[in-house]
Amino acid sequence: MDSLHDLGGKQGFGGVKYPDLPHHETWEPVVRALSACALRKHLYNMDEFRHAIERMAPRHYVTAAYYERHLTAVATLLVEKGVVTHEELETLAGGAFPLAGPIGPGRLPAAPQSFAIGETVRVKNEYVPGHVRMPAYIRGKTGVVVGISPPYPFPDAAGHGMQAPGEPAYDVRFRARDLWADSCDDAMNHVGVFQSYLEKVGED
Amino acid sequence: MDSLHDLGGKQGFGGVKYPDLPHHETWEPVVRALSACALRKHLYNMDEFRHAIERMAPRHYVTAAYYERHLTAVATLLVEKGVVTHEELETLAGGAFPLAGPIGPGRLPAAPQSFAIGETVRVKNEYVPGHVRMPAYIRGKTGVVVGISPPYPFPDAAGHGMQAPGEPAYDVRFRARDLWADSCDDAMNHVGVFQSYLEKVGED
Amino acid sequence: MADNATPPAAPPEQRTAAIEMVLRRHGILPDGFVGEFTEHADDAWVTSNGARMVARAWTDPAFHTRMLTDGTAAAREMGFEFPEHHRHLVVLENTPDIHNVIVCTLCSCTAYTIIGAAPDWYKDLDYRARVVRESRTVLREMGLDLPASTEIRVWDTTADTRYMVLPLQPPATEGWPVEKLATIVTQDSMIGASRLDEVKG
Amino acid sequence: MADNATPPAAPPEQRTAAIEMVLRRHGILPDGFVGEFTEHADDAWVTSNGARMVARAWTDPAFHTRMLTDGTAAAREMGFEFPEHHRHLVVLENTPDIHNVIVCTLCSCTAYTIIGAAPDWYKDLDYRARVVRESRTVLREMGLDLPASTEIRVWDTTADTRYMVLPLQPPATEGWPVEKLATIVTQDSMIGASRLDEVKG
Repeated sequence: MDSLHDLGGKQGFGGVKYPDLPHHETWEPVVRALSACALRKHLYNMDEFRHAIERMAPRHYVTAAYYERHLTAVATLLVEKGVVTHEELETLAGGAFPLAGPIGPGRLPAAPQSFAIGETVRVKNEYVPGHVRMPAYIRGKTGVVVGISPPYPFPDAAGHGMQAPGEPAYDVRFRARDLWADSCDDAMNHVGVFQSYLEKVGED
Repeated sequence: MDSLHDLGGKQGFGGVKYPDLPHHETWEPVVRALSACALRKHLYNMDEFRHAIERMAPRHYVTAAYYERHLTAVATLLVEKGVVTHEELETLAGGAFPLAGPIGPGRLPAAPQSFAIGETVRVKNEYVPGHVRMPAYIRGKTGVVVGISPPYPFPDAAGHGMQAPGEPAYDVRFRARDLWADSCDDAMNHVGVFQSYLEKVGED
Repeated sequence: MADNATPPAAPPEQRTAAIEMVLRRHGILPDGFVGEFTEHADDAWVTSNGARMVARAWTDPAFHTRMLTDGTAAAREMGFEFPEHHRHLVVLENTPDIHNVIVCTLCSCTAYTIIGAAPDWYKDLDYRARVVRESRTVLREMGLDLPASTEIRVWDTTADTRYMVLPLQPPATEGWPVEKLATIVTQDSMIGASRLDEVKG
Repeated sequence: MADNATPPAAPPEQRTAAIEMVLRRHGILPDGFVGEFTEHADDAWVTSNGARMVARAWTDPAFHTRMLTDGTAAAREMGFEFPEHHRHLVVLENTPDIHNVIVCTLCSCTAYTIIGAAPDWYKDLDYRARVVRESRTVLREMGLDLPASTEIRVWDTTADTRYMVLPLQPPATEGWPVEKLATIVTQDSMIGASRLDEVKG
């Protein structure tokens, strides 16, 4: 989905706060552990977890700290999976417990195809309303395959709790200037792109 | 600039709060009047004002109410124009007065060209770091001219205080499906597109 | 993890007062300007301006033609004004099969001297983000459930052209005098969030 | 104008406690899990894992080759582990003319069992938004001023492949024993925010 989590190339952001300042919030490691526990017990998978974060209200997403986003995602998934109701959560929390927005339909992978190292490929000009791991900055762009991963579950299905067949992701190399014309620093940008997001160049 | 103000087609937003709830903030009409006064006195023009809003820190932009954005823009421009320093403003305000981020270079219009009603046109695949009135959702897309405005100052120049020759803006009609494939409602989307943002179809 | 760690700003009232003081000190802000401007805006830039244009277009075929040909001239003819940067008013006519709706995705531009100050919902991020991509859905959520056969035309106010919708006259009001017709034309109908279908004779 | 009018959430401590209670009540959360998980994460998923791999690659040509061919196997060979969803570790070798830098624009993925928990700056929206488009500028702001002749390679962690940078060995450390070399390898250098140029003999 084209929500505000898809930040790559967005302008107007400021300096990176580097190096880190000391930072201790006792609830944060607890959220990390609870989220890992629910994941290990297969209450949800990583793509469902990521999609729950993406579905947060834009204002909440942009202003929330990292573990606030995790906390919201865990709560949203526990409610959606029927483990607890939103009302029960708010009673237990003693106040409002904002959740992410509702989930829509996912989708199945495209027909299998394969790409070779060195092959020029194009990212499909697709607009996926659900979970997708294609950042908008590569949509419709052309690059070259420089790496191939072992199969992963297709995120657009897995993020919606659908049976998700594995498929390779390709490390695709783009020239920054092909992504943002002359409004960027010169660089080679690599993105991990699932097979279903790619098409052969020359096809249309 | 590709900042978060460019919202058209972004997903994850919620229901429109309609109709309006009663809403009275006494400072808001004052901001409206002060901003109109400074505009009439030509301390800045509308494009400089809009660009100052666009340059707000993303978190501030997304969470600020409408007149908070105006207030920030007026303050930013008064500081940038040398009318007052940020420190003086904060002293007068009795606290922090967040301003928008720094301004970069603007740009001059493209070589004059003209388009006719009914002509198919393409929006250039441009990435403009400064002020621009081309929403990202039409970048590189093809549509048909259905209206022609009288000349306006070219915003990419005017927004940076540069001499801005007037040029027509064209009402260009796009099919929603050409903008967002099958992830949208069917509609005819019209956008006011400055002449410099357009190119003849067939050229490249 | 300081994603939201910005120093809290002074209350907007105090920041507004600071700006006012600066403009006054520098002789930019004349005495009484805020009150006069606000009074003028509240009195002169009102929804009834556009409503009177609409009602006249419904009852005066020659004006109807002039309004669709040159909205700016039609508005001036009725004594309405524009700020310096509103250079062109385009009137978008609804038909039984065409529905126009206006937005400004990049900020919140509108023909405020003609239809009145924009409502809050028009300025909300939600409306700006969604109505261009989900026009039919958003209108339905707002109470306007258009038949699938109606073509939706969305107009994004990205240049300094301003738009207003000329709604269809509700059949039940056929033959009404122009002054009475003007009273039924809402701001929402001139933005395109309503079609005045609810107006009964 | 209620763009920011959401009801204030309960404090995160209370919301966290609510989740913990729910998981416990449903028998999902074993007794002691939070403490044990945190202790294991803090003890086992540490920067020195990656640092030891780097130091060994600098001193053991066969391991260097294995690490670049199959980072996952090289990590496992040294006893390091991966969570279930980290299926592939790719090691990106810096050279005098090539600099690699890692980001996750869509969330904040990283090979945390190998290089340690991601630093806050890596998770900040500013880094995620900017480093893909303004890599040289952002690295310079962070203190790494690369010559124009250096090719920057940005890697966006959008699939479940994880990346780590193999930094260049600082010339001043030539001949050091592997244990001492491991102490100079920082987390930042394995993300690509540093090149260890500051390390002197």
